[in-house]
Amino acid sequence: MAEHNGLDGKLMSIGEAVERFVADGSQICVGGFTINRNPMAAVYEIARRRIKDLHLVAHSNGQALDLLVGAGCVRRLDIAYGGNGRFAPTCIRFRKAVERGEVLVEDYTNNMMSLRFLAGALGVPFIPSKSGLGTDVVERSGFPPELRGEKGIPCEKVIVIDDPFGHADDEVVLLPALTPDVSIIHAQQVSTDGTVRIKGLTFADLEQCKASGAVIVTCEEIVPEDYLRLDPDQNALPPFLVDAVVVAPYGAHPTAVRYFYDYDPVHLNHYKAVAKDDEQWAAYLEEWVYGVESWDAYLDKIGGAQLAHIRANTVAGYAPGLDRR
Amino acid sequence: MAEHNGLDGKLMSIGEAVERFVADGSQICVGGFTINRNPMAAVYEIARRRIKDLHLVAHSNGQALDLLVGAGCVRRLDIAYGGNGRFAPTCIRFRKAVERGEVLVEDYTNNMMSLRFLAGALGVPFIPSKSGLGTDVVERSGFPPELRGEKGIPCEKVIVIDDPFGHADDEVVLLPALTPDVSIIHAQQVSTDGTVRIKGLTFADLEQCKASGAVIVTCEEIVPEDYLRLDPDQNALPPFLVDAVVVAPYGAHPTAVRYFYDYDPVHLNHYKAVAKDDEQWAAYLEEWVYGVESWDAYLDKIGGAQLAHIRANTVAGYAPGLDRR
Amino acid sequence: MSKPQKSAAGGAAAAAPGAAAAPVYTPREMMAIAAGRFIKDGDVLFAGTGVAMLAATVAKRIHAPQAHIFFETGGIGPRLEELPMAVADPRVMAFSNLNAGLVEAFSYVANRRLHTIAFLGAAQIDRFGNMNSTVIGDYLHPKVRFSGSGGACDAGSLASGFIVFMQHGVQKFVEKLDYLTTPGWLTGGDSRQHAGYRRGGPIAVVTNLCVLKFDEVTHEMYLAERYEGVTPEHIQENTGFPLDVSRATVAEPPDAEELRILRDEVDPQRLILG
Amino acid sequence: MSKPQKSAAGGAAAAAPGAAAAPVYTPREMMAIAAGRFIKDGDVLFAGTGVAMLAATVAKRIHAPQAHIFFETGGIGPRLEELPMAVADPRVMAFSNLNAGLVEAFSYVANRRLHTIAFLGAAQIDRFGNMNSTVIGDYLHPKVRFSGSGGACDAGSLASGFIVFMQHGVQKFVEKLDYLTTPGWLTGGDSRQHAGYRRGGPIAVVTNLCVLKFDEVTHEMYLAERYEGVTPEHIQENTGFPLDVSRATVAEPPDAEELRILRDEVDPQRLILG
Repeated sequence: MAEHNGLDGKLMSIGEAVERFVADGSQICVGGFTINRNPMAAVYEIARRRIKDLHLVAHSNGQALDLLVGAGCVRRLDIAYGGNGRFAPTCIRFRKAVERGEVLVEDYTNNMMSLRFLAGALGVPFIPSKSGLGTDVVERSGFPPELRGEKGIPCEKVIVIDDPFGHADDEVVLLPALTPDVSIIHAQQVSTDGTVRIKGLTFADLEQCKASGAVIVTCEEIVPEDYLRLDPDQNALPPFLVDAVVVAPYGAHPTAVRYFYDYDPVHLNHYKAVAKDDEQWAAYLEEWVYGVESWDAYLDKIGGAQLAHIRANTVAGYAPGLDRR
Repeated sequence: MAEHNGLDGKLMSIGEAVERFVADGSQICVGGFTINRNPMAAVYEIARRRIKDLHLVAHSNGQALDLLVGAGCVRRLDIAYGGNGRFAPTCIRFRKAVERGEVLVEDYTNNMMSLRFLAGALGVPFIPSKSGLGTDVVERSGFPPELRGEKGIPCEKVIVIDDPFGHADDEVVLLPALTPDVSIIHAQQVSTDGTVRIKGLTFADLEQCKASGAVIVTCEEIVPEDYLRLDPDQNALPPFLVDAVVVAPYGAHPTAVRYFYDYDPVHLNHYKAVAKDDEQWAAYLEEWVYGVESWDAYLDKIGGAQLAHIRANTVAGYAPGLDRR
Repeated sequence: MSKPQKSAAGGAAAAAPGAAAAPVYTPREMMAIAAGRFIKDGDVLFAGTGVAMLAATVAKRIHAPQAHIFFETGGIGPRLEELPMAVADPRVMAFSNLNAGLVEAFSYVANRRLHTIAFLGAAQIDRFGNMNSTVIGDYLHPKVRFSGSGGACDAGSLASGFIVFMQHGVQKFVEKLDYLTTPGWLTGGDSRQHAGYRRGGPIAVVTNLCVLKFDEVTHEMYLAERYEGVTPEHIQENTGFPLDVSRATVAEPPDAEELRILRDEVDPQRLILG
Repeated sequence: MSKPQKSAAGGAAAAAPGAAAAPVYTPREMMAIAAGRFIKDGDVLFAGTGVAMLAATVAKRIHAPQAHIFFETGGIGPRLEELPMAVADPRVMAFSNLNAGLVEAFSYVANRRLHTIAFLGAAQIDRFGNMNSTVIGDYLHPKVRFSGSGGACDAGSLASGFIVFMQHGVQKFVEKLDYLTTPGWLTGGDSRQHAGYRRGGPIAVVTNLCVLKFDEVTHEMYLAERYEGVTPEHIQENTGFPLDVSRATVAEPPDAEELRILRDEVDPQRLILG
């Protein structure tokens, strides 16, 4: 089989990738979880382009979620958790936006959202779950009835049925599949033929990509096809599921990427401080989003020393001893 | 966290493992697929002990399936495929047993069987599929009605419903979950704390183990806990899902184990030849099953030279140039 | 790194010295130790961040070495040489048994073979251990929005049982939840089973004042152990529904070894101990 | 390694020399080449063992370099430096794009974004391309038992389309299947869509005599291409139902380059070519 450059037509800048695959009103999902492997270079680009009315479908994509909501890009949200671990028990701009009625929220759980992505990946219209029976997660919907039937919004939030294989008291929650327009994930490596390798937890990234109509992968580095083919057990996505590949070193900052860098407590704490105040938040967006021309410029603003501090130890995969308070 | 020997009480001989976890009438499943990573040391042990009336639930576990059926251990069979690739388009003893009415067969498909294991692993009673609509796989059942309701046999083979989230012509096949009594798999490595590593395709091994009431893992070798913890992305099962660990070098012979050995065309062709004739088959069982005291004795009968021929090349993971006709 | 200066006595806000006996410890330390005592060897522990992580780690180092800690993100059995700041912290993927994803992690929560115990927190809890971590006020026009379920509803639904951490107060222990995020014993009695659950339910609520359990028949919350120096009256005053305090004993305080492990080995940076 | 000695002409049993033009080739070689021609660049190919593997590999080396081959076992995009003897052969996991499992592999078959083409065989096929690979005779008391579906029913249900390999004969091309394992066009017309399928269906049947396709409206099988030297009458005689032969052309025979790649690069051991 001849070697061929499988990245032909796929390798592009983050601007081009967002331009081509993310539009006002798109239903999108992002990879990662709270402070890990969020595709932040793509998220900042979406915010910079002031894309709006997104329907973000998320489990717990904390930092990406909060920036997209805080920048006013999101109108609808299927979500399990709007938090960022110890850095923000509730994501701050998310909280304000919901309290102000700026976003419509449909609450699910992490298991439900990952199963909804799985159903989309399997090509089935729904998937059963035993979570949430008798709770308001199942009983109450945040989306108004008039949205039902619109693209990307199921006719019911969930449907509770009696298990047709079971007995009395065997209720099951049916969760509607998710099939977003586009998934954006950040990976450690993409090969020259478009295969994706993720190290560490994959969260629901793989289910998301398989369920989506298009996939953008930002990555720390491009590596030779032969290198990833030497240990195919470690690879996460095949070339035929990847539409755009973007080289974005530190592209998940301020969230962590195993074996490359830890999360950045300095920036996360700064973010937390300014997010609490509307004026300071507007200034943050000017300074870090609209006023930054490129991801390189963003990294220059973070500064070399801080990137050195958070660099991952080769064996541990994070930055041992990093001051995380 | 103190180091502790997590294999205490789990490390045992194949005889002990089978004695403890496999009984007449058990519902069991085996790992691997056709000519790869079938847990043959365990299968020969089950045959040797003349365990009977097993309900084997399988996707395409060719070699293990055929030996268990051929040795008269199996009474009921949920199955997708009774074949062994180019070595046996239809498994020979399986074919004879079905034609003679010695086993009851419920036909599913590979996707259905792997999804049924997945449902069992997820802890949900069923899972939907778009496979098989309008086919006899969905329309016809091989199990008689009087078996319905017995342990391990669902009240219906499948149930076809209209997608409650969908429109007209949105039929969906609901597949009942599988929760076997025991799964037996063969892995390359188990660590001293009971973590399992599988190299190469995992088939449905992981879903099977998560769905089962007990798990036996036979393995090529035991390795230090610290070794498997250095790259946890490559590990397949956590210690808390493993009940018995058996060291069985070449324990999948005559099927292949990536990075250890290829399948054995000599033995598979011999098997194919003798399986066609009832007398020769009886002689095979005497010679290779009942007349063999231990797995070591089995390997001696195969012979050192043949094991050398099938040894896997370090890079390719199989035996390049092996005469496979 | 600040030294602990107050005993467990006196509740969340007050620091009234009530316990005469050494060693001195904070309410948060008492909570971690009290919760850790519920963990049995061999348990499979679904941990979040915060005090839950301390409880699980201390228990594993003291009396439950064969307990397994895992995270909803898919980190299974990490060494935790440093404390994670979130369940997706790269520290939950380092030197672990295996690294997986959410679907797999929740399959372990639900696994019928495993005794899975979850640690959860919430904004509100009711007398049957149902919890709210979604909103205060009207759901469609909330006064306060919280994070939402995350995996809490799932763990409450699927695990063998769960243990709750709460700061005591009438805003938190309420007669009626504003939103039922995580199923406890629902309306008590057999209602959880009739709703379709196969197992699980809250085992205990560990607060800065006391440990609460649930009656085996009615599944109503009652006071099981009050920390030394804390009165039943003080606990009732901080609880928004009537509490049976008749069965209460005084909790065993942390011993020196428990405190040493907690402070020196588990959280030397005092990331969670504060 | 035996040299090919007969042309494609004359059907499965006979080896009557009918084709005058060089190069000489076997029916099996013609089948592999004819099927490979249906593959478009960028297709995602669900391959079994046997002739399907040859067709896919030849196509990829000749006109569809960006086609991706994968196996139901989870081997995605292997280099295939040696031919696998089964879909679980360790050769499908060597130097692949990635190694997964069955659940993942079938999710690729079903993926709405991908143009997935499956290669299937069977014991029986009917005029609508439905197939039987389960039993001959009564299902509950079969005269002959075959392997069963494997992934065939799934590929027939979920893929964008499928191509069938068959040896021609009245026992195989039948009026009524003994068991419907794999859905083709069901009862023709729109019946496949009404049954709940979103896409897919048989594209062509490649036999040792000819290539058959399906009418776009009725979805009935018709003779599209007969191999050189094979008469329509011979094909009809070997088909158990009436066949529209009015649209038939003569198939382009394999050229020297196609045969060279097939014989020297793809199957030098003649494991499948025989």
